[in-house]
Parts: sequence; structure tokens; C-alpha cells
Amino acid sequence: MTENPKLTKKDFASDQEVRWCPGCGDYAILAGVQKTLVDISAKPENTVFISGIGCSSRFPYYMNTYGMHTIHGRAPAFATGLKLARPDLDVWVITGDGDSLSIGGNHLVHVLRRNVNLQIILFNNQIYGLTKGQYSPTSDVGQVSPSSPYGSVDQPVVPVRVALGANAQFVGRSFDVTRNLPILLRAARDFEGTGFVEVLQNCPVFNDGVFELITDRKAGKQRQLWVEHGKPLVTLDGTYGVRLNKNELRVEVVKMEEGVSTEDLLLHDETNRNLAWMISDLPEIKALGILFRNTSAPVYDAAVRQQLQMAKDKLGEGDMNALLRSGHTWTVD
Amino acid sequence: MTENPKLTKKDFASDQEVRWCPGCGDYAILAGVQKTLVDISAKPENTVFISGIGCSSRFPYYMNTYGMHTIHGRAPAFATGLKLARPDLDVWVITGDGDSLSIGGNHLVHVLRRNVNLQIILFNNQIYGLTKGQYSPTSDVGQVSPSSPYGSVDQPVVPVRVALGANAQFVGRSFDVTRNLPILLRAARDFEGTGFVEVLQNCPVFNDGVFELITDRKAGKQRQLWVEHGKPLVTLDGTYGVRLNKNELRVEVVKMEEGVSTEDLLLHDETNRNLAWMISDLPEIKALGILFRNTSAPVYDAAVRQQLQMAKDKLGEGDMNALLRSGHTWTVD
Amino acid sequence: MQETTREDLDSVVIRFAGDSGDGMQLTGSQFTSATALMGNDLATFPDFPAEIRAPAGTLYGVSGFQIHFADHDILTPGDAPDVLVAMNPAALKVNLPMLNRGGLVVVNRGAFTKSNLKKAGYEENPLDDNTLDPFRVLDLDISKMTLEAVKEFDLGAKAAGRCKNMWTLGLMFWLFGRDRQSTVAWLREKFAKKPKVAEANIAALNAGHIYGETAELPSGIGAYNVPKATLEAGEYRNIDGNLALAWGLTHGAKLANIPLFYGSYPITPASSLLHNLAKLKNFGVATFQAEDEIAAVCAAIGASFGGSLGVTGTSGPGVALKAEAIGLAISTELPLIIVDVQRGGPSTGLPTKTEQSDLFQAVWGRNGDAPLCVLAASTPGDCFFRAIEAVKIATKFMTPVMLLSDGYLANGAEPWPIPDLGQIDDFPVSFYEGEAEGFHPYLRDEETLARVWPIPGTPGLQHRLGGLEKGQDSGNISYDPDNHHAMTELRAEKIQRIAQILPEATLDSGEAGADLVLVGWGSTYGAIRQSCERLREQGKNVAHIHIHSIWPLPRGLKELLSSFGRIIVPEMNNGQLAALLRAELGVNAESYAKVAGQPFRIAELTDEVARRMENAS
Amino acid sequence: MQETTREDLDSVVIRFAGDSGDGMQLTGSQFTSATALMGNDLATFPDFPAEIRAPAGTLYGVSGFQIHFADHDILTPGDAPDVLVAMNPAALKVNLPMLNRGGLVVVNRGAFTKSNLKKAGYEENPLDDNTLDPFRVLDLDISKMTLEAVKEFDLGAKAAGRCKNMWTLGLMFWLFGRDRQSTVAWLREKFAKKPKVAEANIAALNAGHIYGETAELPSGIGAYNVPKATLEAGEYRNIDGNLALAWGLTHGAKLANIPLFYGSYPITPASSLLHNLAKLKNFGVATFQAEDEIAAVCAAIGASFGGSLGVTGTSGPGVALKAEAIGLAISTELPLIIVDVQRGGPSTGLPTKTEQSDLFQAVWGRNGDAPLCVLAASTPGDCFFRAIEAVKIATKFMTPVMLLSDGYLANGAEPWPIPDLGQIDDFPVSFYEGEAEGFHPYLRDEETLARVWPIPGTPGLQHRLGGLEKGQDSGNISYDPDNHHAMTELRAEKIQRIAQILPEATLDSGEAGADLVLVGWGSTYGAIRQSCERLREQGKNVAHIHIHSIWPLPRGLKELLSSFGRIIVPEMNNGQLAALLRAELGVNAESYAKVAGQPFRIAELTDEVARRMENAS
Ligand SMILES: Cc1ncc(C[n+]2csc(CCOP(=O)(O)OP(=O)(O)O)c2C)c(N)n1
Ligand SMILES: Cc1ncc(C[n+]2csc(CCOP(=O)(O)OP(=O)(O)O)c2C)c(N)n1
Ligand code: SF4
Ligand code: SF4
Ligand SMILES: [Mg+2]
Ligand SMILES: [Mg+2]
Repeated sequence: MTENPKLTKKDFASDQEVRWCPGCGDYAILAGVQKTLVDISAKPENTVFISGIGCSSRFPYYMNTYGMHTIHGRAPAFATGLKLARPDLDVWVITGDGDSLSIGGNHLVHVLRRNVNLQIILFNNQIYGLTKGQYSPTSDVGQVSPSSPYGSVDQPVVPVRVALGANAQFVGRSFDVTRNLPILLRAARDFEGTGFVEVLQNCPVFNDGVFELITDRKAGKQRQLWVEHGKPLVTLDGTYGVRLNKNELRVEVVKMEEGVSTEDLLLHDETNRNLAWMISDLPEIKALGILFRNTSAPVYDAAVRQQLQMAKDKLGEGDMNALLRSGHTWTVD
Repeated sequence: MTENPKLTKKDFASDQEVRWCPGCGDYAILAGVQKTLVDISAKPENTVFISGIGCSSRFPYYMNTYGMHTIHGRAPAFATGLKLARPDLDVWVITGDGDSLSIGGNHLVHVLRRNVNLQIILFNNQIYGLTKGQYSPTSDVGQVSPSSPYGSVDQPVVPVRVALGANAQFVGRSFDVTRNLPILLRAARDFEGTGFVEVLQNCPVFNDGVFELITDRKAGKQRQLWVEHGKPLVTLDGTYGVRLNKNELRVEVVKMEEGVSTEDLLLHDETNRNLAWMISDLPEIKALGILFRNTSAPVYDAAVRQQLQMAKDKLGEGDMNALLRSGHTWTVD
Repeated sequence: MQETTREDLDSVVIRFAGDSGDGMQLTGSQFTSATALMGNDLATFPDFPAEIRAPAGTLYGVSGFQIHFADHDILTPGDAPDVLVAMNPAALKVNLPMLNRGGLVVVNRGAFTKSNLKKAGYEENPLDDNTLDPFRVLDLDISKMTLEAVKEFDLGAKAAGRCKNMWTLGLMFWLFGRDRQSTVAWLREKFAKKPKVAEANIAALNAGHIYGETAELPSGIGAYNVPKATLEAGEYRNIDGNLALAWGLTHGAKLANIPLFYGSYPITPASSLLHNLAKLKNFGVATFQAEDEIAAVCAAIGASFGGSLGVTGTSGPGVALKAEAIGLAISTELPLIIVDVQRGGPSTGLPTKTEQSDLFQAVWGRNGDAPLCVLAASTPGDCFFRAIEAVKIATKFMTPVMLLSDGYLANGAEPWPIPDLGQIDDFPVSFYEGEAEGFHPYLRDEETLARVWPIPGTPGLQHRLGGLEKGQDSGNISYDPDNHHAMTELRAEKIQRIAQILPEATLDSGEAGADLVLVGWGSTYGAIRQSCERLREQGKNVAHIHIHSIWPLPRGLKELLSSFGRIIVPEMNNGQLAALLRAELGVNAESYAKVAGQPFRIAELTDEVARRMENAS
Repeated sequence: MQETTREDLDSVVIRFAGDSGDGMQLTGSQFTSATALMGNDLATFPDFPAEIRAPAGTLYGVSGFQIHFADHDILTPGDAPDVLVAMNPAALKVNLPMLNRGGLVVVNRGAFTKSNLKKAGYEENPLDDNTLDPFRVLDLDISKMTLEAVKEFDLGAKAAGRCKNMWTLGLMFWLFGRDRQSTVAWLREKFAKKPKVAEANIAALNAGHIYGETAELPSGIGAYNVPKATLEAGEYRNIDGNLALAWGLTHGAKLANIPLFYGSYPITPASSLLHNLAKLKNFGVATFQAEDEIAAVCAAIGASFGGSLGVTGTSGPGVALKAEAIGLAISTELPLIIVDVQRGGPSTGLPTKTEQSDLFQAVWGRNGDAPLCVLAASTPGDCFFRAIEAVKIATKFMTPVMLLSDGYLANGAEPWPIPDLGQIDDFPVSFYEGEAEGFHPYLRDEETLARVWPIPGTPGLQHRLGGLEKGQDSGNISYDPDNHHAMTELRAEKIQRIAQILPEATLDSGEAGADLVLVGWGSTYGAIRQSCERLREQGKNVAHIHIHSIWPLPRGLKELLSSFGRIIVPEMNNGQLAALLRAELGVNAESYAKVAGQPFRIAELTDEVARRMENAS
């Protein structure tokens, strides 16, 4: 692989048969990731996918890259160790809403606050797929499932809010079947630090259509708010816009047809964590794209490497013979 | 204890000698909690303190109430189980910054998002006290400690931001040696749902004076921003105020003496999660008091109980004999 | 309609196999219900893939359901099928190797399309070469006949096609003389809101049945009859292990007169225990789907502190995560039940397969000297009683109890004589309410060594529990060396005393002093028992001991074991009980390990034991 | 100044005791350094409270440091002190019961104030009643003499008072003829930025020394001399177990020629391993303070996947949390070292005390059949070599290795002959870089059964690892029953083969065929060895075997053991190795358990063994 001819999506597919249910949104995400790798001319041998456990976490098996299918919820920790050991590798974490927000919530928080230079794709289907359909930490209140026969009473979390609260420096959101996915993934990958991307994913078996209002090929355009730095916050087909209510320090979703002009709308500023926070959980519509990006935050693995180098520069390459003799020693003849 | 005469602070102290280092901020918090219990006429037998592991988590031993000193990081889970089983009890969780934000981060997130009706007091000394001074998830970058001899490179989290991101419904902040502590604790306790209170706590042994700028008896008044619903955001002695920069959707800390009038300042609105978010991590000054309170959020344990009752109302008290015979049965003679 | 003459069989093993989407589990369980109603004894074994809904036609997507039914007492789902129902080429490919020579294959030719054949890796159509020569074959285009049968309902091709499992079931009902009524009733209930679907399925069911009645079946294939088993008289139902556990725990808590709190995090094959319990809210059962296994057990311990019976259920990886918290329950001496529905390990292992490899973890998998009680259920129905026993021990001895089940018990169903609840004694808990004077929470019962259980809300008895060592006489934190030694011994001794309320070691079959004894535990019960019978039929003098309490071991076990010339321990793990018996009793226990994610077959077990007996002589 | 005549002693045990704030640990370690420089053999035992800085004067706040030094080889910190230095009433109260009759008590009368006496629970001042009659007493107002000595430095009362440990040390230096120079140098370095403090402390040190020289000591108290031990020639230093581990791991990684990655979460008594390693950044050692123990081990595994040596260190509760992830390392066959610095359990237990009760957890504390290698270090210095051995095994066999240490080793220091690194062979790793054709990650070395270790970045060898069972021949996920059985056996067999590169079982002392053998492991080495010597001095025919590899057990152990009439296993747990030996070797191993958070005393061990030998005869 010396010359690295232009690879195709197929070059990133492993020889393993893809084993998701027919119609699962995971297929589209797989294709989106493979396309991203092609777009960025990734080298398969320098790319690593690390996942936890869940339907989504089967992902690495289908990639012709290095990979680990680890244990439930801990993928960010494995990835952090790998990235600290091998900053030269391009590391991707694949996780589900249960994997990353239920059992693995803490590792997600910590990889984000540390800002390790890797990408996280959170497949949010608002359900535990692999264990056959129990409600998850992102499921709506009232979700009927085998473990909540009378409807769940747990208030859900909003993944991107958890990320913002954890001091994440790159926060994006997309959905499975959009062509914009590779664009967002590429931005996450280009980001120095943790590129966190939530992907709304349909699970046709256990939670079919839960994002339909947003993702529907036609009707969805009304509700998809693809944010762009410096551009007004307006949905794809111009139906809804987002305005600041300055009196109450709240944002409002407004119907453009009700006489609102584009000038009244907020402009997206991807460097503003407050704005990202405010648009992260809007009624009716869904903000998508790069909600927040802070390119000036220090990167964990780089800082760790730098300290290692500093120590070497200052103290010289470690010498065990000298170390053994440091402090008090004495000789017995 | 039938008549319940007015109890004093001493009635809430156990017979165990208090074993914190001399000068530790934990003493003041202990006194503050005991005062709160007196103020609200708590019954010792109906009050339970549940802690994890850490200096702070020794707390329950010193209270003449029920208590559990559990394992590291898991106190919210024990408390959730207890509260679901015994909604009649008044349950308090005691935890440290390591206990609740390092190993226990996930349980904190989940108890908050569920909004279990209990109180959490997070003793934040920005250090691991009990294990002798390693840096914690709230330690500043550069903190020199036994595990970070060259200074820590981990970006810290802001506890109240983690809480807001987790969808907490009551978020407060205070510090150890203030008389306002019992007032805040009382509000947390009166809140139906999880009352989350971060308390900045001095560890004179391993992190002495880390909050001194804020907590100093005299100079601290400049920087303490005690928020009150409907009141302008201004520090205790009027030195600094908080203003909204509407163009950039950022809040600014301004010196009042530089010609800013109180009218220019933001008014605190404790029901506004966006505002709480924006003032949760201000430069120079520290917002204290009730940053956010949403009294209309559903309460987890109440909802669970309600479902149990509904099921009984609908199906009648469970009858095992009938259950054993539900579905197909047949008789062999 | 002429009366069919039916050949009598004493026992039959049928395996239904098809795509995950073919509804084989449903078909199997309907056949099971109907068979149970006929009065046969039976055992079942669902065997499905780890993928939720694997792509149609693939080998790894094959879902199987095996039922063994007979006119006599049986205890396993059968070694090898007599009848294989293969709904597509992949199902045939995967399952044919297991079929007995001369067995009957029922195939749906309609699914033997080019693309399906290719997915299954067949170069030739096995229906058209000599692949099936060693078998009797019913080669039918079930797909087509089903479409025909349901066409009046206008369901659309896909939904109509889905009725083919009912067509097949109808045929099987006819072949083995089962009654359709229970399935008809079940379909009407299940599709109450879609009556058209219900009626179409019923039409398919009837069509299959009629096909059997009217078509001329190839020679060698007839109608069969498996006479009733002479089961003990009484009322019966089918039950699987996780349902029996759910009901047993619920009833146990009732007998203890305290509420049941179940904290859990979903994991195969334990999830259905959570699902079953979540339905029992009107029994006052509170279920809590926690954020992870650690929170689940911690919440259960918190509930126990408050006076509930805290229970947590999971599988092996989950037990590993709970180990630290279980240590706290041991140290604080709170009642707690940990259900471990074991699966193939290590690590994620074989999540949908059965295994018994968590015994070491159950007994010894914690930091420090941390003893608790370990019980093991041996059949689906036994799960009910074992759960009650666990509740009794946990509350009477103030201790965590680990209750071991496994994937095979959890999913396997058996006809179960509905117990007379009146025969089960209650054991109500009384929370301590003694004097505040001289009180501390580690006051003990002299006989059981259990500490008192005062609960929050009791005036005057405020106290703090924790995981640091506590003074034997004060309950306060103690770093005293001698006290720690004494407490370590006391915790161990308390658990040993549980043996006093458990049954003494007894023989399951065979006689003391036999040449060889097979010692088993858990779900291998049926296979070992029947294998012993066969061995005795072969004239070998063997006995069987089945252990229900792994820790403490039953009283008198050492004495009993020492009467035998040889001890073999068959286990679905790499020899764990065998090692424990050597460690604890100093007996010479040999291991026979099968770690294949599959239950023992009677024949393999019988052969291996016979072989070892011969080699020795 | 007249030359003092000194009485020769062959060995002395001194215990320094005072408030946590009195600086006893520093005093002790300075005395240790000076003693080591004198050429004595020595062993130490720091014994401090769980509280960071307990309130002054309380019993539970007493901090102790014991040193045993001699003119001969010694291996334990001594059973009972000959000299007790008690800086306050609480220290006297707690420690007096241990002191040998006729022993010397050095007390600081200045701290025997009313309030201190009350806190210690003394009704009368023990210096003024007959409490100290059985002992020789040096009753001095050290507080006052210290203030006097440092008054010229104007430190303020509090800081001045803090110098009293140096005054005491000066006196002890004089009494036992140690040189002050090393302490003077150390004080100057430590207080480099506060020269006034340094000089005041030096003044106090000198004043104490001068006091000894000039004051007329009471009769019966003189100056002593403990001649040099005839240690093997060479260069020595003091080392404690956690330092030796840090250096051993670092050097091991160097010998393997791969970087060391250490992931950890602080926990007593393992934290200082993290601290020590964090200082070695110029050795390329990357340390990662994780959010919890689970993340720590997972990060280490991730680093191993990338070609580093992943190591994680913790204590018992942390190991419990890591169990699930360790299973993944077993399943993926990646090198990993888990250091368990054991402490008192169960649960939080006795965090600052020592114990050996994680043996079961180390060997068996995981879900599924999940074998790994378990090694145990026996002395602080041995930690260095054991760490290197662990690295070698982990990389050569592609397996996790659990390395057991304990609180006693971690904190105890011993003089250690600095090893000649040239004598230790390297074992460089070669990452697999073979052909892509036919490659899969579970290709194995026939001899070791280790799989290949190809690392990310290698073109053409892209592969995925995971915790699901994998096909023996393809490396892909496999649910095949026979394959699972074969893989289970293979994983077990691979670990057994490690025995081939480990030393055969040998006697530590005594002779094969003796009446009795004491079998030990870990930090009980010194006590067992010396106890054996005493027993032989008593004419008893006993031998000693010390085991360094718990899993696999050393080759030939069974044969060796079977030569002895009786086997006793002294352990600081409730009989875990004894049980394991019975389980694995079928030998009749008796347990002698001490679970007191304290090392064995030679006398108690000797007496107990002698008692058992007599009872038997
Ligand atoms: C320690 C542990 N606990 C539980 C499980 C069972 N389990 C596997 S995946 C999963 C949740 C899957 O949900 P999610 O992460 O949302 O992934 P999805 O299947 O929906 O893609 C659970 C509970 C496990 N494998 N390991
Ligand atoms: C499972 C486990 N891991 C680690 C520890 C060690 N440990 C005890 S307390 C603590 C951190 C304490 O820090 P914090 O929560 O901030 O409490 P503080 O002592 O500062 O009040 C740690 C790491 C433990 N007891 N248990
Ligand atoms: S269960 Fe849902 S998420 Fe899982 S593979 Fe099937 S469709 Fe996809
Ligand atoms: S170490 Fe710090 S936090 Fe802990 S008791 Fe001492 S002063 Fe308080
Ligand atoms: Mg999901
Ligand atoms: Mg802290």
C-alpha cells in the first residue's frame, strides 16, 4: 500500500456479512462513514473503530480497518488509551444511546471534557436494540417497552446537552439517511479534539419512525434546521426560524409565514456555547450540523505527549541504572 | 419521640468523634446541615444520609440519623433505591468532587435526569482528599499533585454545568463557611425532585485556599454573586454585575463603577435554564444560591408509585394463585 | 371424514427451524401448549441467533425450537430430533446434521429458491440430489399452499406469506394428533385488533391440518400418536425459568411480608426476568431499570436498607460489575438476592447460549474474604422454589444470596404442576424495634448469627451502616486486628449455618456405595438423571447427586460422597464444581467438562461415563 | 568529648509513635536511612490511621513506624518492639501493650497534659503511677527542650514545636550510634526554599544528640551498638514495594522494547505506584489518571492494542470493578498487567491495613472460564523482579497477568542490593508483520500458544478484536459449539504452559521429606522463613516452600508436596491458597489463617505450628 491509489467505499468494507435487520438506519450510517473515509483519503491501516456493545457497536466488524468491539459502555476509555499510546492513528468511537448514555455515560463525559483527539458517533435510536427493545435514556416519557409495560416514567436526556455540559468542544448532530452526514463526519474528523456527533437512527424493529417528523424525505424539510456559521437559523424549506426573545433570554421557534423576516432571526455562531445550548432542544424542529466548535481548546493527547517530551528534554532520556542509584545508596564490602 | 419537642443541632450529632483534619471546610458544612435540620424540624428517625467514599463521605457517621457510608461513587444509586422503596423518608446524598464527578459521574447524571425526590450535597474541594491529594475532575489545569507532578493537563468540568446538561431541575451553589448555606439547603430540601447543591469546600491540607478569592470573609464579597429570583445580578458588595451582550448572546461581567447602572443588568430568573447555564461559569465572580429551579418537572419516585397504584386500581391486588393459573393450564387426573 | 389410524410412539423430538423472521419460536411454543394439553410430558429448547433479525436466508439467521414430548417422564429437550421442520435451505443446512437417520424432514420447497440456496451455501438443490436419502421427506411447497389458503383475506403478499408457519403448524398438529383449539384461541387474542390477520392465520392453520388429513402422504410417513404421560395428577401449566423466577421472587417476598424491589439492567438472557416482574405492579413489585448493573445492585441494597427485599438480576458480565457492591451488602449484612442467569463466557462470549461457568465467580469473585450463599436451580419449575428459598435465606440470615440459573433454564419451558401455595410456609420478617439503650445494628441472633434489621423510620434506632470493618460489640468502625479476624470468621460461620435449614445431601437416584456417582448442579439435572437411568439399564452401578446449594454445601455431603468408588462431575464449564468439591471436601472429584454453549445430550453423557468406567476397570 | 562505650546488641526493634501530625513516618524513614547506611540489615512497617489528619491526641490518630535492624539477615519488622518512642499519651496507650517487658520507653512528658491524657482515656498520668514499672523509661520534656533548641530561629510556637521529632531522632541517633549526616542533608534539600526551617530542624536534631551525649541517662539505659550485618557485598539502597514495582514495570517494558502505559485510579495502598510512575515521564512512561478503575483498565487494554504494554494498578475493590474488562483482555488475548496491592476486605474493609485476601478474586473472580496468570511478590525488593517477570509473561504469552502485592510490601522498606541490570536478559517484542494472505489475528505460536500481535498501522493486517467467541481457525465470530469448547481449553492450556518458563517448585529452606512443610506466598515470606528457622532450632523437622506463581502453580509442586507428612499454609486470609492447593493438586493442605490486617509475628507463627505439631503427635 505504498502508493495509496484512490480507494473506494468497497475498500473500507470488510469481508464480514453485515448483520443488521433489514431497513435498519445503521446501514446508512455505515455507508456514510465509508464515504467519509474515501473523501478524506483515509488509510485503512491507520484507521481504528472502537465500539461498545449494542446493534450499533457491531459496526467495526464491517469496516476494513483496525477495530475493537469492546464491552458495554467503555469504548471511550479504550479509545483514550489507544490514542494516548498511538497519536498517529485516526480513532473513531462507535456507540449507541444505551451504550454511551446509560452504562457508559461517565466515560462519555470524561472523554469529552479531556478533548481527546478522536471522533465519536452516537447512534441514537432511543431504544436498546440488541437486548430487544427496552426503553433507553433518550426514550420519551411514556415509551411502552418490555421493561416499561405501562410506559416509561424516566425523563430523557438530550445527548448534545450532556455533551455541552461536559465541556465538549465539538458538538454535531445529524440523522442516518441524509447526504449531509459525511460532511459533518468529515468536520468532526478534521477537528483537533473530540468530535462528538449524535446521529438520529431509525430502528424499524423496536422504535420505528420515532424521528420520522424530522427525517422524512419530504415533510422533514420543514423541521430540519441545518445550522451554518454566520447564517440565519431557518429550517431547510424556510418554514420555521429561530428568534431570540431578549426579554426572557429564551429562543423561540417561529413560523416564517407569520410575518417574520430573516433579519429577525438569530445567526448561527458555532463558537458560542450558549447559543448551541439554546438551540439544542427546540420544540418542533431539530438543529442539525455543527452546533458548536471551539478550535482553540487544548487537546488532551497532545498535552500528554508534550509533557513526556518536556520531561525528556529537561531530564534526558531515562536511565534505569542511574535511577536505581538515586537518593541514598551505600556499599557493603 | 412522640411529642417531638424542638430539637437542637446537638440532637442531630451522633456520638462519633468527628475525624476531619483541623480546619477542614467539612466541619462548616456539617454544622450547616445540622442547622438546616433544626430549622425544618426534621425527625432524626425519618432522615437518612447516604454517602460514597471520600473525606466528605464520612459525613453520615457524624449525624444522629439513619445513614449509609456506601462505596465510591454510587451513593445516588443507593439513594434512588431507598427513596423508591421508602418515599416517606427524607434522603440526603453526600458526595465529593471525585466521588460524584469522577467514578460516580454517571449515577449523578441519572439521578438528576430522573429527578428523584432527594437532596445532593456535592463537597467540591477540587481534590481527592482521602487518597492524599491527587487532582480531581474539578481541579484546574496545571494542578500539581502526586499524580500530576508536572501539572494536570485534564480540562475540568463545572459541576453545575454537568447538572444542567443532565436535565437537573434544581441547581444551587454555595460554599462551606457561609451563613447562607442552610437557606440554600432548606430550599433544596423543600424542592420536590432532586435538589442539587454544589458546596465549594476548602481542603486546608491538600488544596488550601483554592476558593479564597470567592470565600474570603472580606474580599470575597466582591466576587460572590448571590442570585435571587427577579433581582439584578450583582455581587454582594456591588462591585460586579452581569449584563447580556445581546449581539453576541454572551453574558459579560462588568465593573459597576465603570458607569454601569443596575438597570443594565440581567435580572435573575430561576426558572430559566438558559440563564442558569450562562451564569454558571463566569469569569472572576461566582454565581451562588439557586441558579435554577423548575417546580413543575415530574418527580420520579412519585411517578413510580403512581404506576404501582394505578396497576392495583386497575387489576386489583395481585393474587398469586390466580397468576399461576393465568394463560393455558390443564389438568391431569 | 374417515378416522385416521395412528401409530403409537413413546417419545418424539421435533425441531422447528427457519429464518428469525419465520416465527419459529411462536410455532414451537404453540406446539408446546397443544402438546401439554394432550397430557404428554415435555421439554423444550429454543435456540436463536444473537442478531435481532438477521438477514433472511443466512445460516447465522436460523432460529430453532426443539420440543421433546413423550408418554413418560422426560427431562431434556432430546438429544437428536426425530423430525426436522425446515422452512428454508439455511435451516436445512444448519440442522440436518443433528437429525436421527431415518428421521422425518418436512421442507418448504417454496423457499428453496436460487438465491436462498446460494445464501445457505448449497451448490445444488438438496431436495433434488441425494442429500436427503437417509431420511424420510415431506417435500411441500408450503409457501404456495399458504398463499392459496389465505388469498380471500387480501392481506398483501408479505403478510400472507407470514402465515406459512401456521400452515406448517396445522400440518404438524395433524401428524401428531394435537388439538388446534388452543392456538385458534391464542391467535384471536393476539390479533384482537386485527381480526383479518387472525382469521387468515387460522385459515392457514386449518389448511395445513386438512392437507394432512386429505393428502396422500408418501409411504413411511403416517399419523402418529404419543399417548399421555402418566404425570402426577393435578393442574399443570407451562413455565420457563425466568417466569418461574419472577413469580417465585414475588411470592417469596409475600411470604416474608415485605415489598419486592427489583433493580436491573437489561442483558441476555436475564432481561425477561425484568420484563416479567415489570408486569407485576399490582403485586406491589417495584422494578427499576437502572443506568447500569452497578446502579441496579446499589439501588437494590438501598431498598433493602429501607426494609424491602432488594433483588437484582443479570448475567455473568453484569455479576462481575456488581462484585464490589455485593461486598458492601456482605459487610453491612443486608438481605439481597443476585440472580445470575448464566451464559457462555468469558467476556461477551456467547450471549445467547447457555453455560454454567459463573460458579467460581459466584462463590469467590470478590475482593477480600467475602462469603455469601449460592443456590442453583435445576429445572425451569425449580426456579420458583429456589427463588422462595433465596428470599427466606436472605431475610433470615441477613445476607446476600446468589441464585444461579442459566440460559437453558431461562428460555426452556416445561409442564409444571401448579404448586399448592398453601403448602409453603411463610417466614414473615420482623424489623427490629428494641430498646435504644444498648442498641447497635450488629446485635445478633445466637442461632443464625443474623444481625437485627432495624429500618429507617424507627425512632431511637438511628444508625449508620458502611463497608469499613465494624466492631463486633459496638457496630462502630473498628481497625482492631483481633476484631477483624473475629468478624471475618463470623461472616464465614454465618453462611455455613445456613446449611442447617437446607436439606441434607441426598441421592437423586441410585444407591449409596455404588461404583460411581455423578454429581451435578443446575440445569444439567435432566440429562444426568436420564443418563444415570440408562447406565443402570446397561447394568452399571451408578448413582446421582444433584446439589442445590453450592455455598454452603449440603450437610452430610462429604460422608455421602465418601461411600462411592468414584466421583464424576459433569458440568457445562471447565470443571468448577469439581474443583470446589476438592477444595472444600478433600474428595477426589473428577471433572467431565462440556463448554459448548449447549446442554449435555443424554447419549454423550452416558457414553462418556461408560467409557471412563471401562477404562478404569 | 569522651568516647562513649556502647553495648553491642545483635538486633533491635524500635517503634516510633505519635500523632499523625507529629511526623513519625518521616522520623522513622530518616532513622531507616541512617541505619541502612550503617550496614545493618533492616525491615520496616509503617502503620498509620485511615484518617488523613486525625485530631491531635486521639487514640485513632496515632501513627506508628516500626523498624527492625540487626547484625544479621532479617526479614520482618519484628514481633514486639524493644524500644518505644511515645510522643504523647495516646501513642503510649496504643503501643505499650506490644512492648517487650524490660523494653525501653522514651516519652515526651511535655505532651502529657491534662487534655491529652483525657483524650487518650488515662485517668492518671501513666508517667506518675506504676504503669511503666515493667519497663525502662526515659522520661523527657522533649517539647520544652525542642523549643529551647530552636528559639533563636523565631519560628513561632507552632512551627518550633514541629521540630520535636527531629530532637527525638537526634537522641535516638545517639542512643544507637547512627550518623546524622544523611538527615542533615535531607533537611537541607527538603527545606531548600525555607532555610530557616531547615536550620531549626538541624538544631533540634543536634540538640537531641547532644542531650544523649551529655545528660546522665538513668541506670540501665546506655548507648548501644548494632554491628554491621554481613550482607552480601554490593551497592544497596532502601526500597519499598510500590517503588520497586514502578521501576520493575518500567524496566520490564524496556526489556520488551515497548512503551509502558499505566492507567489507574487512586486507591490506598496502590496510589503511590501511580505517583512513582508519573515521575518517570523521561523514561517514556505515560500515566493516565482515569475517571474510575474501569476506564483505567480499558485504557490500558486500548494501549496494548496499539502496541504498548498496558498496565493498571489498584487494590481489591478496584480489581472487582475491572473484572469484566479483564475478561475482554483474556478473550482478545492482549498483554495486560493488573497490579493488585491488597488491603483488608471485604468491601472497603480496612483500607490502610494489609491482607492477602484477593487470591480467589485474582484466580477466579470473573464471569465464564477466564484464566489468566497470577504472580505474587514476596518482599519489597522482589516486586522489582516480579514486575519484570509479569511483563515477560504478558508479552510472550499474549495474556493478562495479575500481579499481587499488598499493603505491607507497598509501604514497608528494606535495604536492597541494587541489581546489575546487565544480568537480566531482555525479551524484545516483535509485532507481527506477516503476509496478509491467510492472516488472522488468532494465528498462534505452537509452543506458547500465544497469538500473534499485529498492531494498527500495519498495512494489510487490518482486523477486529472483540469479546464474542472467535473461530479457532478464522478469528471471526463463531457460535459453533465445538469451537467454543476447544477455545475454552486452549485458553486454559496457554496459561498452564507459562509454567514452563517459570522456575520449578523448590524448597526455600528445610529438606524434602520433612515432617511438615509451611507453604506460603506473598509478603509472609520473611515471617515464615524465620519461623521455620526457629522451629528447626527447636529441633523440629520443618521445611518452607514459597510460591511466586499462583496460577499456573510451579511445575513439580505436587510431587514436592507429597514428600511431606503435613502441609500447613499460613496466610493473611481465611485459607485461600490452602483451598486452591486442595482443589488443584488434591493435597491435604491445612490452613493457618490470620486475618487481622497485620503481618504474622514470627513468634505467633512459630508457636502455632509447634502447637499443631504437638497436638498431632
Ligand atoms: C455489562 C453489560 N450489560 C448489559 C449488556 C446487554 N446489552 C447489550 S447492548 C445493550 C444496550 C444496547 O442499546 P444501545 O447502546 O442503544 O445500542 P443499540 O442496540 O440500540 O444500537 C445492553 C443493555 C451487556 N452486553 N453488557
Ligand atoms: C472503588 C474505589 N476506588 C477508589 C477508591 C479510593 N478513593 C477513596 S475516596 C477517593 C476520592 C476522594 O475524593 P473526593 O470524592 O473528592 O472526596 P474528598 O476526600 O475530597 O472529600 C478515592 C479515589 C475507593 N475507595 N474505592
Ligand atoms: S434491532 Fe433495531 S437497531 Fe438493532 S439492527 Fe435491528 S433495526 Fe437496527
Ligand atoms: S484531607 Fe482535606 S478534605 Fe480531607 S479531611 Fe483533611 S482537610 Fe478535609
Ligand atoms: Mg440504541
Ligand atoms: Mg474532593
